[in-house]
Amino acid sequence: IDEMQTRDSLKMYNGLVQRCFADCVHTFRRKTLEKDEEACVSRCTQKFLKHSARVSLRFAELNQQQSTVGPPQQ
Amino acid sequence: IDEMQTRDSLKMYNGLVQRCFADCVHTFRRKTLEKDEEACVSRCTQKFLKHSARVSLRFAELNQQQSTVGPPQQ
Amino acid sequence: IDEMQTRDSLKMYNGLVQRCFADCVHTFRRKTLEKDEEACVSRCTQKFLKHSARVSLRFAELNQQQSTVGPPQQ
Amino acid sequence: MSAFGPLGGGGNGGGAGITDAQRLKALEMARNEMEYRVDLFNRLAQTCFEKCSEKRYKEADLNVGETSCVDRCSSKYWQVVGMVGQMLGAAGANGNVQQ
Amino acid sequence: MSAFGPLGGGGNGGGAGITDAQRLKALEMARNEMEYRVDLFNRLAQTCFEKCSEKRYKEADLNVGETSCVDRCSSKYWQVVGMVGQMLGAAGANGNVQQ
Amino acid sequence: MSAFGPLGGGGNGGGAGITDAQRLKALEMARNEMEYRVDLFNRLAQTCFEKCSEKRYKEADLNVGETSCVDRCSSKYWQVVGMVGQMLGAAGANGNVQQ
Repeated sequence: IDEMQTRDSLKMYNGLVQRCFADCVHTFRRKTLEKDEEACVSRCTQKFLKHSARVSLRFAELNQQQSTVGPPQQ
Repeated sequence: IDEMQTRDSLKMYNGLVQRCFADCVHTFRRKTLEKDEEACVSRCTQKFLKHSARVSLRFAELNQQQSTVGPPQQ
Repeated sequence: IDEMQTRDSLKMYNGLVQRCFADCVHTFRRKTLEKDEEACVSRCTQKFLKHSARVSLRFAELNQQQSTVGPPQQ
Repeated sequence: MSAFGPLGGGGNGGGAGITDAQRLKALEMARNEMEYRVDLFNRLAQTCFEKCSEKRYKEADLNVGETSCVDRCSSKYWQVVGMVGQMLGAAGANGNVQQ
Repeated sequence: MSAFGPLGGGGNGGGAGITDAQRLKALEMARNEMEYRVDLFNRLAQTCFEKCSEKRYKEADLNVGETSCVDRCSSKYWQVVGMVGQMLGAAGANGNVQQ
Repeated sequence: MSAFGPLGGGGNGGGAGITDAQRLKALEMARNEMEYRVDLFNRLAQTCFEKCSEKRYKEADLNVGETSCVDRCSSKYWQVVGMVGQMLGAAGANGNVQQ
Protein backbone atom coordinates (compact mmCIF):
# COMPACT_ATOMS: atom_id res chain seq x y z
CA ILE A 1 0.00 0.00 0.00
CA ASP A 2 2.86 2.37 0.78
CA GLU A 3 4.32 1.59 -2.59
CA MET A 4 0.98 2.42 -4.17
CA GLN A 5 0.95 5.86 -2.61
CA THR A 6 4.42 6.47 -3.94
CA ARG A 7 3.26 5.33 -7.34
CA ASP A 8 0.26 7.61 -7.28
CA SER A 9 2.35 10.59 -6.29
CA LEU A 10 4.62 9.84 -9.21
CA LYS A 11 1.63 9.73 -11.51
CA MET A 12 0.47 13.09 -10.19
CA TYR A 13 3.98 14.44 -10.66
CA ASN A 14 4.07 13.32 -14.29
CA GLY A 15 0.58 14.69 -14.88
CA LEU A 16 1.54 18.05 -13.43
CA VAL A 17 4.64 18.29 -15.61
CA GLN A 18 2.65 17.42 -18.72
CA ARG A 19 -0.10 19.93 -18.01
CA CYS A 20 2.15 22.86 -17.19
CA PHE A 21 4.43 22.09 -20.11
CA ALA A 22 1.49 21.91 -22.53
CA ASP A 23 -0.03 25.15 -21.23
CA CYS A 24 3.19 27.17 -20.93
CA VAL A 25 5.67 26.07 -23.61
CA HIS A 26 4.90 27.07 -27.17
CA THR A 27 8.17 27.90 -28.90
CA PHE A 28 10.94 25.59 -30.01
CA ARG A 29 13.64 27.91 -31.21
CA ARG A 30 16.04 27.00 -28.41
CA LYS A 31 16.59 23.94 -26.32
CA THR A 32 16.13 25.70 -22.99
CA LEU A 33 13.04 27.45 -21.66
CA GLU A 34 12.45 31.12 -22.44
CA LYS A 35 12.24 33.36 -19.37
CA ASP A 36 8.47 33.80 -19.63
CA GLU A 37 7.91 30.09 -20.17
CA GLU A 38 9.90 29.35 -17.05
CA ALA A 39 7.88 31.83 -15.00
CA CYS A 40 4.65 30.38 -16.37
CA VAL A 41 5.67 26.82 -15.46
CA SER A 42 6.54 28.00 -11.97
CA ARG A 43 3.16 29.72 -11.41
CA CYS A 44 1.30 26.82 -12.98
CA THR A 45 2.97 24.33 -10.66
CA GLN A 46 2.30 26.38 -7.54
CA LYS A 47 -1.29 26.95 -8.55
CA PHE A 48 -1.88 23.30 -9.25
CA LEU A 49 -0.41 22.28 -5.90
CA LYS A 50 -2.64 24.73 -4.07
CA HIS A 51 -5.59 23.57 -6.10
CA SER A 52 -4.86 19.92 -5.27
CA ALA A 53 -4.51 20.70 -1.59
CA ARG A 54 -7.90 22.41 -1.62
CA VAL A 55 -9.56 19.55 -3.51
CA SER A 56 -7.93 17.17 -1.08
CA LEU A 57 -9.62 18.92 1.88
CA ARG A 58 -13.01 18.87 0.16
CA PHE A 59 -12.51 15.27 -0.87
CA ALA A 60 -11.86 14.23 2.70
CA GLU A 61 -14.96 16.04 3.94
CA LEU A 62 -17.20 14.61 1.26
CA ASN A 63 -15.76 11.18 1.86
CA GLN A 64 -16.62 11.43 5.56
CA GLN A 65 -20.03 12.93 5.10
CA GLN A 66 -21.37 10.37 2.75
CA SER A 67 -19.46 7.19 3.24
CA THR A 68 -22.14 5.27 1.35
CA VAL A 69 -20.98 6.49 -2.04
CA GLY A 70 -18.78 3.77 -3.28
CA PRO A 71 -18.02 1.83 -6.35
CA PRO A 72 -21.08 0.35 -8.02
CA GLN A 73 -21.92 -3.19 -6.97
CA GLN A 74 -20.87 -5.84 -9.44
CA ILE B 1 -8.49 -11.97 -12.78
CA ASP B 2 -11.82 -11.33 -11.06
CA GLU B 3 -10.22 -8.48 -9.23
CA MET B 4 -9.03 -7.10 -12.52
CA GLN B 5 -12.53 -7.04 -13.94
CA THR B 6 -13.70 -5.16 -10.88
CA ARG B 7 -10.86 -2.76 -11.32
CA ASP B 8 -11.67 -2.18 -14.94
CA SER B 9 -15.32 -1.55 -14.19
CA LEU B 10 -14.24 1.01 -11.64
CA LYS B 11 -12.07 2.68 -14.23
CA MET B 12 -14.99 2.79 -16.64
CA TYR B 13 -17.16 4.20 -13.87
CA ASN B 14 -14.69 6.98 -13.15
CA GLY B 15 -14.28 7.70 -16.85
CA LEU B 16 -18.02 7.95 -17.32
CA VAL B 17 -18.40 10.36 -14.40
CA GLN B 18 -15.59 12.54 -15.72
CA ARG B 19 -16.97 12.67 -19.26
CA CYS B 20 -20.56 13.44 -18.33
CA PHE B 21 -19.48 16.01 -15.76
CA ALA B 22 -17.19 17.75 -18.25
CA ASP B 23 -19.87 17.81 -20.96
CA CYS B 24 -22.84 18.77 -18.76
CA VAL B 25 -21.66 20.98 -15.89
CA HIS B 26 -20.63 24.52 -16.74
CA THR B 27 -21.75 26.80 -13.94
CA PHE B 28 -20.38 27.10 -10.45
CA ARG B 29 -22.74 29.49 -8.75
CA ARG B 30 -24.11 26.86 -6.37
CA LYS B 31 -22.71 23.74 -4.83
CA THR B 32 -25.44 21.47 -6.12
CA LEU B 33 -26.34 20.64 -9.73
CA GLU B 34 -28.78 22.86 -11.59
CA LYS B 35 -31.89 21.04 -12.83
CA ASP B 36 -30.78 21.04 -16.47
CA GLU B 37 -27.29 19.88 -15.55
CA GLU B 38 -28.75 16.99 -13.63
CA ALA B 39 -30.98 15.99 -16.55
CA CYS B 40 -28.01 16.23 -18.92
CA VAL B 41 -25.86 13.99 -16.69
CA SER B 42 -28.68 11.47 -16.56
CA ARG B 43 -29.10 11.33 -20.34
CA CYS B 44 -25.35 11.29 -20.89
CA THR B 45 -24.94 8.32 -18.56
CA GLN B 46 -27.75 6.34 -20.16
CA LYS B 47 -26.47 7.09 -23.61
CA PHE B 48 -22.93 6.08 -22.74
CA LEU B 49 -24.11 2.79 -21.21
CA LYS B 50 -26.13 1.96 -24.32
CA HIS B 51 -23.19 2.95 -26.47
CA SER B 52 -20.84 0.73 -24.48
CA ALA B 53 -23.23 -2.21 -24.69
CA ARG B 54 -23.38 -1.82 -28.46
CA VAL B 55 -19.60 -1.55 -28.80
CA SER B 56 -19.31 -4.57 -26.57
CA LEU B 57 -21.41 -6.65 -28.97
CA ARG B 58 -19.39 -5.52 -31.98
CA PHE B 59 -16.16 -6.08 -30.09
CA ALA B 60 -17.12 -9.67 -29.32
CA GLU B 61 -18.01 -10.33 -32.97
CA LEU B 62 -14.84 -8.80 -34.32
CA ASN B 63 -12.80 -10.66 -31.72
CA GLN B 64 -14.31 -13.94 -32.86
CA GLN B 65 -14.09 -13.25 -36.55
CA GLN B 66 -10.46 -12.41 -36.63
CA SER B 67 -8.75 -14.01 -33.70
CA THR B 68 -5.39 -13.45 -35.33
CA VAL B 69 -5.32 -9.77 -34.47
CA GLY B 70 -3.33 -9.58 -31.33
CA PRO B 71 -0.67 -7.57 -29.70
CA PRO B 72 2.42 -7.05 -31.84
CA GLN B 73 5.15 -9.59 -31.38
CA GLN B 74 8.04 -8.40 -29.29
CA ILE C 1 10.04 -6.65 -15.30
CA ASP C 2 9.94 -8.28 -18.72
CA GLU C 3 6.20 -8.52 -18.42
CA MET C 4 6.08 -4.84 -17.60
CA GLN C 5 7.92 -3.96 -20.78
CA THR C 6 5.46 -6.02 -22.76
CA ARG C 7 2.62 -4.27 -21.01
CA ASP C 8 4.05 -0.87 -21.75
CA SER C 9 4.53 -1.69 -25.40
CA LEU C 10 0.92 -2.77 -25.54
CA LYS C 11 -0.13 0.52 -24.00
CA MET C 12 1.91 2.40 -26.58
CA TYR C 13 0.34 0.26 -29.32
CA ASN C 14 -3.17 1.10 -28.13
CA GLY C 15 -2.29 4.76 -27.78
CA LEU C 16 -0.90 4.86 -31.30
CA VAL C 17 -4.02 3.26 -32.75
CA GLN C 18 -6.25 5.70 -30.90
CA ARG C 19 -4.31 8.75 -31.98
CA CYS C 20 -4.02 7.86 -35.64
CA PHE C 21 -7.65 6.79 -35.78
CA ALA C 22 -8.83 10.03 -34.17
CA ASP C 23 -6.70 12.16 -36.48
CA CYS C 24 -7.35 10.28 -39.74
CA VAL C 25 -10.86 8.79 -39.68
CA HIS C 26 -13.77 11.21 -40.02
CA THR C 27 -16.45 9.55 -42.10
CA PHE C 28 -18.76 6.71 -41.18
CA ARG C 29 -20.59 5.95 -44.38
CA ARG C 30 -18.99 2.53 -44.80
CA LYS C 31 -17.63 -0.02 -42.42
CA THR C 32 -14.19 -0.16 -44.01
CA LEU C 33 -11.60 2.61 -44.28
CA GLU C 34 -11.69 4.96 -47.26
CA LYS C 35 -8.50 4.93 -49.37
CA ASP C 36 -7.32 8.31 -48.09
CA GLU C 37 -8.05 7.38 -44.48
CA GLU C 38 -5.99 4.23 -44.89
CA ALA C 39 -3.06 6.17 -46.35
CA CYS C 40 -3.31 8.72 -43.55
CA VAL C 41 -3.26 6.01 -40.86
CA SER C 42 -0.22 4.48 -42.51
CA ARG C 43 1.73 7.75 -42.62
CA CYS C 44 0.63 8.65 -39.10
CA THR C 45 1.88 5.32 -37.74
CA GLN C 46 5.23 5.58 -39.48
CA LYS C 47 5.68 9.14 -38.35
CA PHE C 48 4.83 8.33 -34.77
CA LEU C 49 7.26 5.42 -34.71
CA LYS C 50 10.07 7.60 -36.04
CA HIS C 51 9.14 10.29 -33.58
CA SER C 52 9.22 7.82 -30.69
CA ALA C 53 12.58 6.47 -31.77
CA ARG C 54 13.98 9.99 -31.82
CA VAL C 55 12.53 10.86 -28.41
CA SER C 56 13.91 7.59 -27.13
CA LEU C 57 17.45 8.60 -28.15
CA ARG C 58 17.10 12.02 -26.53
CA PHE C 59 15.56 10.48 -23.44
CA ALA C 60 18.49 8.12 -23.02
CA GLU C 61 20.98 11.00 -23.38
CA LEU C 62 19.18 13.24 -20.94
CA ASN C 63 18.81 10.36 -18.52
CA GLN C 64 22.55 9.77 -18.61
CA GLN C 65 23.55 13.39 -18.43
CA GLN C 66 21.59 14.28 -15.39
CA SER C 67 20.96 11.19 -13.39
CA THR C 68 19.99 13.26 -10.38
CA VAL C 69 16.57 14.10 -11.74
CA GLY C 70 14.31 11.61 -10.13
CA PRO C 71 10.96 11.31 -8.56
CA PRO C 72 10.32 13.81 -5.77
CA GLN C 73 11.18 12.60 -2.32
CA GLN C 74 8.19 11.55 -0.26
CA MET D 1 -2.17 13.07 -0.32
CA SER D 2 -3.41 12.35 3.15
CA ALA D 3 -6.96 12.79 1.86
CA PHE D 4 -7.29 9.11 1.07
CA GLY D 5 -6.88 8.20 4.69
CA PRO D 6 -5.86 4.90 6.12
CA LEU D 7 -7.40 1.95 4.38
CA GLY D 8 -8.06 0.01 7.52
CA GLY D 9 -5.00 -1.98 6.68
CA GLY D 10 -6.39 -5.31 7.84
CA GLY D 11 -5.01 -8.41 6.27
CA ASN D 12 -1.60 -7.00 5.54
CA GLY D 13 -0.30 -7.91 8.93
CA GLY D 14 0.22 -11.41 7.69
CA GLY D 15 -1.18 -13.39 10.60
CA ALA D 16 -0.76 -17.09 11.17
CA GLY D 17 -2.58 -19.60 9.03
CA ILE D 18 -3.09 -17.36 6.02
CA THR D 19 -1.88 -18.78 2.75
CA ASP D 20 0.13 -16.83 0.24
CA ALA D 21 -2.77 -16.94 -2.19
CA GLN D 22 -5.11 -15.39 0.35
CA ARG D 23 -2.66 -12.70 1.18
CA LEU D 24 -2.18 -11.94 -2.50
CA LYS D 25 -5.92 -11.73 -2.98
CA ALA D 26 -6.45 -9.41 -0.03
CA LEU D 27 -3.66 -7.21 -1.32
CA GLU D 28 -5.25 -7.14 -4.74
CA MET D 29 -8.61 -6.09 -3.30
CA ALA D 30 -7.15 -3.31 -1.18
CA ARG D 31 -5.25 -2.22 -4.23
CA ASN D 32 -8.42 -1.98 -6.31
CA GLU D 33 -10.24 0.05 -3.69
CA MET D 34 -7.24 2.32 -3.36
CA GLU D 35 -6.76 2.71 -7.11
CA TYR D 36 -10.40 3.57 -7.50
CA ARG D 37 -10.19 6.35 -4.93
CA VAL D 38 -6.93 7.73 -6.25
CA ASP D 39 -8.23 7.67 -9.81
CA LEU D 40 -11.41 9.44 -8.68
CA PHE D 41 -9.39 12.08 -6.84
CA ASN D 42 -7.10 12.67 -9.79
CA ARG D 43 -9.95 13.03 -12.25
CA LEU D 44 -11.84 15.36 -9.94
CA ALA D 45 -8.72 17.49 -9.43
CA GLN D 46 -7.94 17.64 -13.14
CA THR D 47 -11.49 18.34 -14.23
CA CYS D 48 -12.04 21.11 -11.70
CA PHE D 49 -8.64 22.63 -12.48
CA GLU D 50 -9.75 22.87 -16.10
CA LYS D 51 -13.13 24.29 -15.18
CA CYS D 52 -11.89 26.80 -12.60
CA SER D 53 -8.37 28.02 -13.43
CA GLU D 54 -7.63 30.57 -16.09
CA LYS D 55 -4.99 29.18 -18.41
CA ARG D 56 -2.69 32.20 -18.43
CA TYR D 57 -1.39 31.47 -14.96
CA LYS D 58 -0.90 35.15 -14.22
CA GLU D 59 -0.65 34.45 -10.50
CA ALA D 60 0.69 31.55 -8.47
CA ASP D 61 -2.16 31.76 -5.97
CA LEU D 62 -5.79 30.79 -6.25
CA ASN D 63 -7.86 33.96 -6.23
CA VAL D 64 -11.19 34.23 -4.42
CA GLY D 65 -13.25 33.31 -7.46
CA GLU D 66 -11.12 30.27 -8.21
CA THR D 67 -11.25 29.10 -4.61
CA SER D 68 -15.02 29.15 -4.39
CA CYS D 69 -15.21 27.59 -7.85
CA VAL D 70 -13.04 24.69 -6.66
CA ASP D 71 -15.28 24.12 -3.65
CA ARG D 72 -18.47 24.10 -5.68
CA CYS D 73 -16.93 22.06 -8.46
CA SER D 74 -15.78 19.37 -6.00
CA SER D 75 -19.20 19.25 -4.45
CA LYS D 76 -20.99 18.95 -7.79
CA TYR D 77 -18.56 16.33 -8.98
CA TRP D 78 -19.28 14.30 -5.90
CA GLN D 79 -22.98 14.58 -6.61
CA VAL D 80 -22.43 13.21 -10.12
CA VAL D 81 -20.42 10.30 -8.68
CA GLY D 82 -23.45 9.45 -6.56
CA MET D 83 -25.92 9.80 -9.44
CA VAL D 84 -23.95 7.67 -11.85
CA GLY D 85 -23.35 5.09 -9.13
CA GLN D 86 -27.08 4.79 -8.55
CA MET D 87 -27.82 4.51 -12.26
CA LEU D 88 -25.18 1.82 -12.69
CA GLY D 89 -26.56 -0.04 -9.70
CA ALA D 90 -30.05 0.11 -11.20
CA ALA D 91 -28.78 -1.04 -14.61
CA GLY D 92 -26.93 -3.92 -12.96
CA ALA D 93 -30.00 -4.92 -10.97
CA ASN D 94 -32.09 -5.11 -14.13
CA GLY D 95 -29.78 -7.71 -15.51
CA ASN D 96 -28.01 -5.88 -18.26
CA VAL D 97 -27.95 -2.83 -20.43
CA GLN D 98 -27.61 -4.61 -23.76
CA GLN D 99 -30.14 -2.65 -25.78
CA MET E 1 -18.23 -6.29 -19.85
CA SER E 2 -18.85 -9.82 -20.97
CA ALA E 3 -17.25 -8.98 -24.30
CA PHE E 4 -13.82 -9.94 -23.06
CA GLY E 5 -14.89 -13.48 -22.51
CA PRO E 6 -13.25 -16.02 -20.29
CA LEU E 7 -9.52 -16.00 -20.49
CA GLY E 8 -9.22 -19.71 -20.51
CA GLY E 9 -8.10 -19.45 -16.95
CA GLY E 10 -5.32 -22.01 -17.22
CA GLY E 11 -2.53 -21.81 -14.74
CA ASN E 12 -4.56 -20.25 -11.99
CA GLY E 13 -5.66 -23.59 -10.71
CA GLY E 14 -2.38 -23.90 -8.90
CA GLY E 15 -1.51 -27.50 -9.72
CA ALA E 16 1.16 -29.54 -8.01
CA GLY E 17 4.81 -28.85 -8.66
CA ILE E 18 4.40 -25.25 -9.74
CA THR E 19 6.53 -22.79 -7.87
CA ASP E 20 5.24 -19.51 -6.54
CA ALA E 21 7.43 -17.66 -9.00
CA GLN E 22 5.89 -19.52 -11.91
CA ARG E 23 2.41 -18.88 -10.69
CA LEU E 24 3.20 -15.18 -10.27
CA LYS E 25 4.58 -15.07 -13.78
CA ALA E 26 1.56 -16.77 -15.31
CA LEU E 27 -0.70 -14.40 -13.44
CA GLU E 28 1.29 -11.46 -14.70
CA MET E 29 1.01 -12.65 -18.29
CA ALA E 30 -2.72 -13.21 -18.11
CA ARG E 31 -2.97 -9.80 -16.56
CA ASN E 32 -1.11 -8.18 -19.44
CA GLU E 33 -3.29 -9.86 -22.05
CA MET E 34 -6.38 -8.83 -20.14
CA GLU E 35 -5.22 -5.27 -19.61
CA TYR E 36 -4.43 -4.96 -23.27
CA ARG E 37 -7.92 -6.03 -24.29
CA VAL E 38 -9.66 -3.89 -21.72
CA ASP E 39 -7.58 -0.88 -22.66
CA LEU E 40 -8.36 -1.48 -26.33
CA PHE E 41 -12.06 -1.77 -25.59
CA ASN E 42 -12.10 1.39 -23.50
CA ARG E 43 -10.27 3.42 -26.10
CA LEU E 44 -12.51 2.15 -28.89
CA ALA E 45 -15.62 2.95 -26.85
CA GLN E 46 -14.39 6.44 -25.94
CA THR E 47 -13.18 7.31 -29.42
CA CYS E 48 -16.36 6.17 -31.13
CA PHE E 49 -18.51 7.92 -28.52
CA GLU E 50 -16.70 11.14 -29.39
CA LYS E 51 -17.02 10.54 -33.12
CA CYS E 52 -20.67 9.45 -33.09
CA SER E 53 -22.59 11.12 -30.26
CA GLU E 54 -23.80 14.68 -30.36
CA LYS E 55 -22.61 16.45 -27.25
CA ARG E 56 -25.91 18.04 -26.25
CA TYR E 57 -27.31 14.75 -25.02
CA LYS E 58 -30.83 15.72 -25.99
CA GLU E 59 -31.99 12.13 -25.73
CA ALA E 60 -31.00 9.22 -23.53
CA ASP E 61 -31.21 6.74 -26.41
CA LEU E 62 -28.97 6.16 -29.38
CA ASN E 63 -30.84 7.29 -32.49
CA VAL E 64 -30.64 5.41 -35.79
CA GLY E 65 -27.79 7.51 -37.12
CA GLU E 66 -25.75 7.10 -33.97
CA THR E 67 -26.33 3.37 -33.89
CA SER E 68 -25.07 2.76 -37.41
CA CYS E 69 -22.20 5.17 -36.77
CA VAL E 70 -21.13 3.10 -33.74
CA ASP E 71 -21.18 -0.09 -35.80
CA ARG E 72 -19.09 1.37 -38.60
CA CYS E 73 -16.77 3.13 -36.23
CA SER E 74 -16.08 -0.08 -34.31
CA SER E 75 -15.40 -1.93 -37.51
CA LYS E 76 -13.03 0.74 -38.84
CA TYR E 77 -11.25 0.96 -35.50
CA TRP E 78 -10.68 -2.77 -35.61
CA GLN E 79 -9.24 -2.43 -39.09
CA VAL E 80 -6.77 0.18 -37.84
CA VAL E 81 -5.76 -2.13 -34.98
CA GLY E 82 -4.89 -4.74 -37.59
CA MET E 83 -3.00 -2.30 -39.82
CA VAL E 84 -0.91 -0.85 -37.03
CA GLY E 85 -0.22 -4.33 -35.68
CA GLN E 86 1.15 -5.39 -39.04
CA MET E 87 3.28 -2.29 -39.36
CA LEU E 88 4.70 -2.75 -35.89
CA GLY E 89 5.40 -6.39 -36.65
CA ALA E 90 7.25 -5.37 -39.81
CA ALA E 91 9.22 -2.69 -37.95
CA GLY E 92 10.13 -5.21 -35.26
CA ALA E 93 11.22 -7.76 -37.84
CA ASN E 94 13.56 -5.26 -39.46
CA GLY E 95 15.42 -4.92 -36.24
CA ASN E 96 14.51 -1.45 -35.15
CA VAL E 97 12.97 1.82 -36.16
CA GLN E 98 15.74 4.05 -34.92
CA GLN E 99 15.99 6.40 -37.87
CA MET F 1 12.16 1.01 -25.83
CA SER F 2 15.77 0.51 -24.92
CA ALA F 3 15.84 4.04 -23.57
CA PHE F 4 14.83 2.91 -20.12
CA GLY F 5 17.95 0.85 -19.77
CA PRO F 6 18.54 -1.95 -17.37
CA LEU F 7 17.14 -1.31 -13.96
CA GLY F 8 20.11 -2.65 -12.16
CA GLY F 9 18.04 -5.69 -11.50
CA GLY F 10 19.19 -6.16 -7.93
CA GLY F 11 16.92 -8.06 -5.63
CA ASN F 12 15.21 -10.04 -8.34
CA GLY F 13 17.82 -12.70 -8.25
CA GLY F 14 16.09 -14.25 -5.30
CA GLY F 15 19.08 -14.98 -3.10
CA ALA F 16 19.05 -17.18 -0.04
CA GLY F 17 17.29 -16.07 3.10
CA ILE F 18 14.95 -13.58 1.48
CA THR F 19 11.32 -14.02 2.36
CA ASP F 20 8.51 -13.94 -0.13
CA ALA F 21 7.24 -10.71 1.36
CA GLN F 22 10.59 -9.03 0.85
CA ARG F 23 10.81 -10.25 -2.68
CA LEU F 24 7.29 -8.96 -3.37
CA LYS F 25 8.21 -5.60 -1.91
CA ALA F 26 11.38 -5.28 -3.95
CA LEU F 27 9.45 -6.20 -7.06
CA GLU F 28 6.85 -3.58 -6.24
CA MET F 29 9.49 -0.90 -5.81
CA ALA F 30 11.24 -1.71 -9.05
CA ARG F 31 7.86 -1.69 -10.69
CA ASN F 32 7.10 1.80 -9.40
CA GLU F 33 10.41 3.17 -10.61
CA MET F 34 9.87 1.54 -13.96
CA GLU F 35 6.29 2.71 -14.29
CA TYR F 36 7.35 6.22 -13.45
CA ARG F 37 9.96 6.26 -16.20
CA VAL F 38 7.70 4.67 -18.78
CA ASP F 39 4.88 7.05 -17.94
CA LEU F 40 7.28 10.00 -18.21
CA PHE F 41 8.55 8.78 -21.57
CA ASN F 42 5.05 8.25 -22.93
CA ARG F 43 3.86 11.68 -21.84
CA LEU F 44 6.95 13.36 -23.26
CA ALA F 45 6.52 11.52 -26.56
CA GLN F 46 2.82 12.35 -26.81
CA THR F 47 3.20 15.97 -25.80
CA CYS F 48 6.05 16.64 -28.20
CA PHE F 49 4.25 14.81 -31.00
CA GLU F 50 1.35 17.19 -30.51
CA LYS F 51 3.60 20.24 -30.35
CA CYS F 52 5.81 19.31 -33.31
CA SER F 53 3.91 17.26 -35.90
CA GLU F 54 1.48 18.75 -38.33
CA LYS F 55 -1.79 16.87 -38.09
CA ARG F 56 -2.32 16.30 -41.81
CA TYR F 57 0.33 13.60 -41.95
CA LYS F 58 1.26 14.49 -45.52
CA GLU F 59 4.52 12.58 -45.22
CA ALA F 60 5.56 9.44 -43.35
CA ASP F 61 8.94 10.94 -42.43
CA LEU F 62 9.91 13.60 -39.96
CA ASN F 63 11.05 16.65 -41.91
CA VAL F 64 13.98 18.81 -40.80
CA GLY F 65 11.81 21.24 -38.89
CA GLU F 66 9.99 18.48 -37.04
CA THR F 67 13.22 16.73 -36.16
CA SER F 68 14.81 19.78 -34.57
CA CYS F 69 11.52 20.57 -32.87
CA VAL F 70 11.48 17.11 -31.29
CA ASP F 71 15.02 17.54 -30.00
CA ARG F 72 14.30 20.93 -28.45
CA CYS F 73 10.94 19.85 -27.12
CA SER F 74 12.48 16.82 -25.37
CA SER F 75 15.15 18.98 -23.86
CA LYS F 76 12.70 21.59 -22.61
CA TYR F 77 10.40 18.92 -21.24
CA TRP F 78 13.29 17.50 -19.29
CA GLN F 79 14.01 20.92 -17.87
CA VAL F 80 10.42 21.21 -16.67
CA VAL F 81 10.68 17.77 -15.03
CA GLY F 82 13.65 19.09 -13.07
CA MET F 83 11.93 22.36 -12.13
CA VAL F 84 8.74 20.73 -10.92
CA GLY F 85 10.74 18.11 -9.04
CA GLN F 86 12.60 20.83 -7.18
CA MET F 87 9.42 22.69 -6.38
CA LEU F 88 7.74 19.54 -5.09
CA GLY F 89 10.81 18.75 -3.02
CA ALA F 90 10.68 22.24 -1.51
CA ALA F 91 6.95 21.96 -0.81
CA GLY F 92 7.49 18.58 0.82
CA ALA F 93 10.33 19.91 2.95
CA ASN F 94 8.16 22.73 4.26
CA GLY F 95 5.76 20.22 5.67
CA ASN F 96 2.75 20.59 3.44
CA VAL F 97 1.05 22.67 0.82
CA GLN F 98 -2.36 22.82 2.44
CA GLN F 99 -3.14 26.48 2.02
